[in-house]
Amino acid sequence: MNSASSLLLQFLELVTALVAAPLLTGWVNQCRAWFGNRSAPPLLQFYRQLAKLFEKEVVLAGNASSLFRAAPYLIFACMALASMIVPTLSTDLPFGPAADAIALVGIFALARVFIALAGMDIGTAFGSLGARREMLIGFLAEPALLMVFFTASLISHSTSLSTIVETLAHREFVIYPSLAFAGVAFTMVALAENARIPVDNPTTHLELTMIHEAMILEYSGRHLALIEWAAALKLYAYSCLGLALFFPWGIPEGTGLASLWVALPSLAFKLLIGGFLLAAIETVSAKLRIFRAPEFLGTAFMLAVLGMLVHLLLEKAT
Amino acid sequence: MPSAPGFLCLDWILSLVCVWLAIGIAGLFAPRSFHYISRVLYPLGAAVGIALAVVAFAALPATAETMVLPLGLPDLPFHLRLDALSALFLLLLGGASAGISIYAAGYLRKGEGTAPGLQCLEYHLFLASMALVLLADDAYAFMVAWESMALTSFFLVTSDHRMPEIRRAGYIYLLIAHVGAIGILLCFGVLQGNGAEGVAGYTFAHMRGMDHNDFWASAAFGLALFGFGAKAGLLPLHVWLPEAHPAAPSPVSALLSGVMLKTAIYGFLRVCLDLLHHPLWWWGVLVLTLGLATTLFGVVFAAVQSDMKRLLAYSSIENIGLLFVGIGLTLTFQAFGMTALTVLALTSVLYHCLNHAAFKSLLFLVTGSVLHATHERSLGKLGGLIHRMPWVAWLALLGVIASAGLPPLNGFVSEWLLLQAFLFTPDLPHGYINMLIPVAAAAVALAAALAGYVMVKFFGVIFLGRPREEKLSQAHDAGILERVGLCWLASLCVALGLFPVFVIEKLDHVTTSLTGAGLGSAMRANGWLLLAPIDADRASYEPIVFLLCIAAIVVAAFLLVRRFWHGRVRVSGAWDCGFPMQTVRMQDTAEGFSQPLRQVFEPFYRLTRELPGSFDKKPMYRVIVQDHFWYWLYLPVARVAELGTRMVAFLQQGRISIYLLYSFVTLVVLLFLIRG
Amino acid sequence: MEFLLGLPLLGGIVLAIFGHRNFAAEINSAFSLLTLIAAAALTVKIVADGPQLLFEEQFFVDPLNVFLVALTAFVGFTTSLFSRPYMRIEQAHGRLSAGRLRLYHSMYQLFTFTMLLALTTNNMGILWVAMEAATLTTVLLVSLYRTAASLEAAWKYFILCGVGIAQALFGTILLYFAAEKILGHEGVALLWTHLNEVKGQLEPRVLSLAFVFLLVGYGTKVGLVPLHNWLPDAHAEGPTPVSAVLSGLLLNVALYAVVRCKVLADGALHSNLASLLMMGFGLLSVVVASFFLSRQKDIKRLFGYSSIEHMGIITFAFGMGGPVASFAGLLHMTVHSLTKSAIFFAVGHAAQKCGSQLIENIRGLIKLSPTVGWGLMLGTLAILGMPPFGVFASEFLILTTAMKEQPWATPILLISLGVAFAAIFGKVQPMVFGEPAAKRLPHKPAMLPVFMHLALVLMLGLWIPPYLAEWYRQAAKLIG
Amino acid sequence: MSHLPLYAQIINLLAAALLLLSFAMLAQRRILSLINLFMAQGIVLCASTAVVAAATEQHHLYWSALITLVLKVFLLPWILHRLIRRLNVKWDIETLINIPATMMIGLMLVIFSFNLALPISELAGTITRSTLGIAMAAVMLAFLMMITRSKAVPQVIGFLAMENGLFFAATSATYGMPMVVELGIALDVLVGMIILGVFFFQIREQFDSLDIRHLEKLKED
Repeated sequence: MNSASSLLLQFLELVTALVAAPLLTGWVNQCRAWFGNRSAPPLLQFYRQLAKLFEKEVVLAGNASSLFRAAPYLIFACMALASMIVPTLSTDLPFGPAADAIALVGIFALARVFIALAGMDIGTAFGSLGARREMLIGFLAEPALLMVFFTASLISHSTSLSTIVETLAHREFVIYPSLAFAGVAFTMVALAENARIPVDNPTTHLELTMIHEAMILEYSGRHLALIEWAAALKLYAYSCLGLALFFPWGIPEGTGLASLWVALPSLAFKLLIGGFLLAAIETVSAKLRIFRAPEFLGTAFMLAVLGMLVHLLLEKAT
Repeated sequence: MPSAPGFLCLDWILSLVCVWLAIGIAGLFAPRSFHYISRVLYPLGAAVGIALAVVAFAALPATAETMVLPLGLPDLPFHLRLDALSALFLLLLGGASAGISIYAAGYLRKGEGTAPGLQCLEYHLFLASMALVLLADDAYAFMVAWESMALTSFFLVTSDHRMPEIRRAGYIYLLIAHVGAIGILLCFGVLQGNGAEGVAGYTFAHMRGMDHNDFWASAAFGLALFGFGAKAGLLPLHVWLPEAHPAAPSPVSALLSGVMLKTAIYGFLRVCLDLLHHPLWWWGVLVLTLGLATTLFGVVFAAVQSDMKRLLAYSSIENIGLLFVGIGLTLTFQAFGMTALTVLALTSVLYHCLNHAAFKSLLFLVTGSVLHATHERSLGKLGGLIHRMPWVAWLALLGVIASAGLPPLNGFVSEWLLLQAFLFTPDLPHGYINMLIPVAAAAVALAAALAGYVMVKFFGVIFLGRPREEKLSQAHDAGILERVGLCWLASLCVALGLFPVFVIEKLDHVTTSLTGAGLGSAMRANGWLLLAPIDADRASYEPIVFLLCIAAIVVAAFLLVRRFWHGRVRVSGAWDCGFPMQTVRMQDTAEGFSQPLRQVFEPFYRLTRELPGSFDKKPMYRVIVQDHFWYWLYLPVARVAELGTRMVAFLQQGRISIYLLYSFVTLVVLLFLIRG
Repeated sequence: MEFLLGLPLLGGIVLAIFGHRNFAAEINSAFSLLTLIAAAALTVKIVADGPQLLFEEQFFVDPLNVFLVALTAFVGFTTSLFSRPYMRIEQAHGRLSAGRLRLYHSMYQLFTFTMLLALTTNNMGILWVAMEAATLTTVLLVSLYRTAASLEAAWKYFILCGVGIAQALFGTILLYFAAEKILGHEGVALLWTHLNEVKGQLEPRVLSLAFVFLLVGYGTKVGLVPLHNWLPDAHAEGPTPVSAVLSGLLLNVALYAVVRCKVLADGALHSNLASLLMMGFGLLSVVVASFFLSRQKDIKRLFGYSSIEHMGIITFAFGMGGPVASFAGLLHMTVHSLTKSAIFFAVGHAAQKCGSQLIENIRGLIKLSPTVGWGLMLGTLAILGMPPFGVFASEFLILTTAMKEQPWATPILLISLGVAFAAIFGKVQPMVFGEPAAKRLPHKPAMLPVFMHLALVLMLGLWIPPYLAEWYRQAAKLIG
Repeated sequence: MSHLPLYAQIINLLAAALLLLSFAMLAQRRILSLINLFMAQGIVLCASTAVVAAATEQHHLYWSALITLVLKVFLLPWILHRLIRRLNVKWDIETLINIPATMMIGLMLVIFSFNLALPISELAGTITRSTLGIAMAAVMLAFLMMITRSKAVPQVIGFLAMENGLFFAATSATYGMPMVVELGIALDVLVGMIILGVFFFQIREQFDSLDIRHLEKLKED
């Protein structure tokens, strides 16, 4: 725990995440609307939604257990922590060492387990269906993500995100073919994990298609708000992660608040591009049947492992 | 021999073991008096367990102590030795058994299976023999303790011997255990080497001194792998495990899975790292691959079980696989003389031993409570128990998180260490292994993720949702003694999860004694909070900070929501997309929940589906998942043996002339042979 | 010494007269007890002041045979204790008449006498005579029930063992033929002690021939495959006490004879022919017997085959030779005869309780009578080489030594031990556990001998008294 | 041969006779004549023992000759005769292997045992060295006979014939065993014979025949 400034930076990261996550989601939705040339919802739509949900009272199913009520807070906390750890504004974060890449995967897994349990808690057909599918996606996405991290950390001989970013961003520029594989794999995982087409469709309540929605059907009011916010945070965290791994330039090394003047704009810019691309992918691809999803993620898994092999094969010298 | 004056740790431990024996025998005096046994003897045993743990903990840093008992063979009395490794596993035994015994005290019911007194005897003999296995310092003492362990546990497993399938389970268990034991015995026969002077060559001290050429060393290694693998449930010798664990009473299953499997790990470590000094690199690779196969097999099968104890048994197989993966890495690293990594891998193995002992015993005890509350073992008939038995449910949740390998509990730490060990392999001077390792790492990651799936199924189907049967509504929570036992194990899970640095510092004594180096020195530099095996900016993990962050955010979020908005709640029926009629039958059963996995991993299983016809009056859907190994390995072996018996039967045709002919021919042939 | 041989002989005669009275069983036990005391006295004497020759060298007692004498007397005594209630019940069930009982008692004593004679004599010829006499007495015992099956068994037993023993006689003649050139054809040429002194000069050719004949001859009585065919029948069809002494004692005595001959052969041949032959026979017996086990339907037959298996193990051990292996062999002899006789006691009671000795008719003994059930279970586990019983100790030594000296043999042993375990345990477990098949019969079993034996075996597994160990060591030294 | 002393020649002659008798028994079908052949063997045995005794002033051999005479010439044949009269089994039609084949095997056995015994008898200290081979041959032939016969009585006779061979080896090859041994042997043979006699009746009343092919119940199915 070095200086007050880095603590401040850490706090800033959290705040940025909390603020920017809904914006990002909003931006993605806007882009999707443009692609499907519909009239886009305003950028701040997500904030309004949250506010409304917080206002509403919670309608709780009769046999909901306390786990059901605790889950939203936990999930929200996990996602917030995740977006705190990912280096966006600076690389030396006091809480950085608390969790390295592997632990980060752990955080996501923790959140997933809790949301799945919450989905099963009420005991409706949809809830358990969603939980089942979510775990199915998870058990394939998780190792793939881990493999992506492994590739990166093989390059930088470290699993701590800050070090990875420093290695990639601030050493002399080297082209890593393995990272290309890893990047593709990561994108696929990110799509799956954030309940995006082609794996899931956040905007429908069709029994056949829903995964994430099916689990949170029973949530309402502030609980639902927290979960939605957590989902947005997750998207944000993943995006930042991708940026940090594959486009780390512009994340300053030093502490010093001065560096923020570089960091914030570059982050915003990269997020805009990222969101746009995400929307583009979603538009051009079609929703998969649920049992195609394993194949999709299996491909991602394979690509990630290939990435590692490629690294061991080609880049051993580096 | 340490010349420390007075009462050594070894003496303490020995006397504690004797107390266990005494308790067991005391059980025989009043075999039917229920209160005497459940309220006096078992708690006493638990106290002994704690004492054992304390002494072993004190013995960890001490130098090795040895002792010779006036028992055993004439030239080969029982040698005992207490070094760091055995101290660690004794600590494990004591800690786990304390919780299990106190739970058993509450768990015991009248009129189940064998007389409680007899069961008490077997139980404590089992504990004592495990302790002796860990202390033994010569082949004979080890084998005696080892087989007594198998025997007592067999009687415990079959304590409800009226059911044929339980007898069958016990039979398979004892058979495989015995064959494995013969393997171990032959392994010692090899280790003792040729220079041995008579019986005195069977002491471990002598074996340590021996130096074998590659062939004999590999033979010993192979036999050890066979023998200890059979006990640990390594593929393809795992079949007894999913049979025996469900058959046993829950505390016994907890002991079997939590502690006894670890004795196999202990033996394997003892032989490979202590008695055999120079592992060959391919040993490591072999163990690694077997471990991976076991891990994947175990978890994939665990996912489709619909009997909660079988599910846990398969998950034990998975964890054993992980342990062997770690051992494989250790051996490989040691073969290439990379000490730092050897230590890392070994630490992860030892750590995971402790973790698995804690959370798996906890989960098995939980199934015990559920069993008593509902008399139901099939997941498909449970559900919604979190309302009826909150204590068990919340403690079970801890165990589930731990065993799913999620932060911040203990399962995650060892998994994290293992993955770290994988990450540093590229420095290996061997190309193929380098290529193999990523795949292995991927498989481990996959297994870990699947474990999450399994655990969600376990917890969700048992405790969440709505009760699938009417009778569940009068389920009752665990009694006070049971709660104490569960809490003890759960707190172990939490402690192991939150203070890894402290634990690893203790593990150092073991790693130093086995490989001559430790992690702790490097880590103590970074302070108590930070777990950084190599150095802080290579990899680090701070469970406490992690937990505090999450807690802080949760609290903050809660308070803020309350502060700015409100906490109003209206209770009503479930919405469920406005779906009109909802029955409890519409929830996922165990089979339903694992259906995606059955599709993904179809080739792994031997599936037999019974689908309803179109016009069934009462349609019935059943799917039976079986193990290929029965049909690929065991039944063929049985068939071969059967063939052999049929062949020898020709010798005994009952005709006396033929018999005379036999002896005549024998005589002539022998005469012919010696003519030369 | 005189008492040792005189008492059972006297007992035989006495019981031939009073054997049908209902106090005959007590007389029987009393004589056995006296014999045991005499044996103990002799043992003490030998342990105190070394080997000795008696009656102008006709008798020779050294550690090797004195421990067998003690064992024989002990098991003989416990068996007589067991047979007292057992035979009463048999009589009550009308399977035996008083006359038969008389025959049984007197033959039992005579049988003990012949065995003790065979053990203590110094004269190879007398040894042969005693073995033959033992055969004759046991033939009568096996055919005691006079059922078709028992007659057939006795007939086979008689013919096969008679022929085998005849081979042994030819071997003895050859031995004499070789020895008389050195020792002259006075009586001494057949005295083992003298032969042992001059064994170096005996003509190897003749000795090898002689050893083959002796091995085939006495091996038939040991029950080595492929000369074993009489054994399961005789064990299954005789009365249970007889089965107990047959596999507990007679086999040991026959093996003792083989070992004595092996000592001479080794001395004369300067080659490991004898060892090879014995190891070969031993392994063959172990393998074949263990594969036979899983086909058995009759419980006594099952354990008969298990006796063959164990005799094979012991023969293998003696074949390997060396201090450790011979030590283990002797130890295994002891524990095997103790355990196996204990098992037969338990089996006898079980069969009486369920009124059948077919395995599928015996179920849930632990409910019918816990002592019998546990006795059978523990005995079985002991005989299967489960520690902490003594059988494990000897098997441990034998296997590890084999791993060291004859590694090629260990896979065979591993497989056969596994098969044997699977077979026997798979058959005994449902007999002991599970739901009882028959209703319990009134009479209470005499389990004292069973648990006495098992306790001894247990002790030998955990702690061998030093003098006993010393004694084994001397004997092992004699065998070499 | 010529320079051999007379009694040696006699003994060889008797040995040859013994072998011949064994062959005859092997070939013989009728039980009665089997018994007679057995008696003849006894006579030969007794004679040879006496000759050996006379040749080498070993007086205990006279005793054994006497025992042989009593036991094998009078007692056992008498018992056997009584038995078969009581059990009226006269015929023993079928053998398991037909006679000529048996003879061929027997011939091979004789050759085998001869060149087995040849090197040994070289170093025998006795004058009648060559008889050892014949004794062994006789034993083998008796063994073969026991194998081939399917009725109880001939089997027993084969058993006794084997005993004869052994006895012959004992006396003529090695000038007889010590007296006590021979007494023991004789006693055993006698007792065994009596027990067998008892057996015959019981087997008879159990299976109402002495065909030992009824005795094949106990086996592994």
